[in-house]
Amino acid sequence: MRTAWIALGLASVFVATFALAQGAADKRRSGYQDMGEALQKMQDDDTANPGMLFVQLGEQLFGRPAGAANKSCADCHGAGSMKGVAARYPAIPKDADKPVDLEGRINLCRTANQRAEPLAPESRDLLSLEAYVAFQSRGQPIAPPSDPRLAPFRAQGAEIYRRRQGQLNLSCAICHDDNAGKKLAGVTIPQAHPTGYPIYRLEWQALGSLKRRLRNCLIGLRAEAYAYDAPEYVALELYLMDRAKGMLLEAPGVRP
Amino acid sequence: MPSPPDRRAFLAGAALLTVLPLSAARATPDAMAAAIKEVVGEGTIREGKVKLDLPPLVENGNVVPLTVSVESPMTPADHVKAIHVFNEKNPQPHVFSARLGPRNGKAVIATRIKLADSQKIVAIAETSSGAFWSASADVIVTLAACIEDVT
Amino acid sequence: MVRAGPLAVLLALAAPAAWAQQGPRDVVVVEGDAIPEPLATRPGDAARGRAIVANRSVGLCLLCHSGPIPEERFQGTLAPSLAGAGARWSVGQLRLRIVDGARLNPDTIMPPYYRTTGLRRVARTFEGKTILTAEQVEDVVAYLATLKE
Amino acid sequence: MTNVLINAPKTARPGEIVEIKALILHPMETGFRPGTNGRIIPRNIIERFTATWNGAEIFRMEMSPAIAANPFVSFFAVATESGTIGLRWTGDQGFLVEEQVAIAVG
Repeated sequence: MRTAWIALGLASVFVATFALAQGAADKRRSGYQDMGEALQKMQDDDTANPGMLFVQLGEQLFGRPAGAANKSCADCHGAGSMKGVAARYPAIPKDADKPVDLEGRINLCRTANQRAEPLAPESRDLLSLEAYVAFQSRGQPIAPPSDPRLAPFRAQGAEIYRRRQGQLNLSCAICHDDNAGKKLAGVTIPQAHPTGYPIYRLEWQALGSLKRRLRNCLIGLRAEAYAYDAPEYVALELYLMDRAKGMLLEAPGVRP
Repeated sequence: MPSPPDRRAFLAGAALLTVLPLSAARATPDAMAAAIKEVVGEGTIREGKVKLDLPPLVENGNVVPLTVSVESPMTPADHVKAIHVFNEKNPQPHVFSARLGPRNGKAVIATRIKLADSQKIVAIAETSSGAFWSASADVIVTLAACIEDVT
Repeated sequence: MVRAGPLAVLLALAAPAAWAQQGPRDVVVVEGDAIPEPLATRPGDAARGRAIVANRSVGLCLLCHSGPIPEERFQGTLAPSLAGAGARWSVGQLRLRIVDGARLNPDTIMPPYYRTTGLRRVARTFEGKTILTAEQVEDVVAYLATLKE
Repeated sequence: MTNVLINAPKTARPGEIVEIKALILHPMETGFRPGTNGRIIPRNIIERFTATWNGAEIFRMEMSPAIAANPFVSFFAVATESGTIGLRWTGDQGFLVEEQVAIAVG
């Protein structure tokens, strides 16, 4: 069984690389490409992108001592050392046996190394730290780890993605695979590649995580959203990042 | 020390502008005309000299980029004193008033506004000689499909 | 596919109290690809049906479909236009397609508007409730039946 | 914690027209929206943004609730002499934020 998972993992790596090598044949699109020019400009201009307010806050938090250890993130992680980190999460941290996403990783650092309380989901501090870390991977290709232990979690994510849910009996795949590019009311359905997280979503008028976005979709389906700490989100994030492998990170993204 | 989630900021995102209660005051073309009259008084408004840039179709009315540019030498003798922007369907017709002068060099300002619905936006420039120039633009606001609001 | 010929199907519906008083149908008879009998005793009203179809949080129809409702901008392109629905389908056929399109095509993306079984993780607010009430289904059917072209 | 992002050139030639852009963290709660409890969330907006160059006012903007959350403003200024550009936001609930950036003109 284990061998089978590894074989499957290798196969998907090959397919993804092949798709990238094809260049123009890669039909994947970032949600950025589906936005109007005004919003693209808002994201591109760091002096106008509201997400940059949070990157700046995150940078300040990164250097501020916290917890019983009275250590800051910067005490262990030097300037620029977070480059590439956001491109490979979720991942299984050292000495752990299950994957965490970037927010989970930040909170692990807080509890284990700073000996501080974890930051609340979607709190400004957590999102700002995440934005600051993700910003350092901007322009880098999404590079999920090849860790074979991730395969069953990814498979679980893929299963949730294709599972019909809620009163409307729809799945993620029905909209974002089968009908991407069509109009749901006036809105172009994106392919759901997590290239810009955390994103400044105009509907929220705030920065938010991929989890918050996934919850939006579940609520739209009239399905019961998972709790913020549910492993289902990490599984979905693993699957989505693998699906977007090789696409470039844009954090902090702006989306309608 | 963890900081609590910013509940207000979170809630701010949880409902849309489009769910404004019907009982709330709502600007109308008439209310907009009245608000403009308050600024312009008996002055005459002419079309021209002002350029109002807004995307014709916006994906979300919560954050709509807007730029107003006015042709003016911006000298002490001849400059734009103020730029006013109005809308006809938000709860209030007034959006903002910017005060300028020769120290600005050019009469160009940009900001981001909220639009509760598809509507007309009007920008009026007031010059140092007391003249009023205007431009207007129609903006279509796409209705959000998947919203977070749970009822 | 549903085979031709009368076929009685029990749609187990947890009927909210509001309809219990109006005598809801918890037995819906499917014949061929249609539900010939109305779900509600009150006859459908096309004007009310049009309002339901146009309402993006009640009928939800225009999120995916377009239709001859010109005052509603930004209609969907995921599903066929509703124009001509009344010419393509009989009243009974329309009714089954709204009640539970999956009976005709298990892969349909059309949500089941009058079914509460076989769904996963339904949000607590909507648990045991159908998307539309029996009366609303009849109103929508009455409206769609008027769309002859 | 700085909740303001200011973009202005650090140097300019005398007489050059420079662009100044500013973003500030603020909910711009309109006072027209009901909260989850159905009651109207009280208005909480920035009412006024003022810019000074070495203390002299060069730009001012009076804002209504229709300004988007986390307000963004861009305007221009003639670089007259070296010194500081001061930006000030005031609003409901005693909101007051002041920031300064230095500019060398020569």
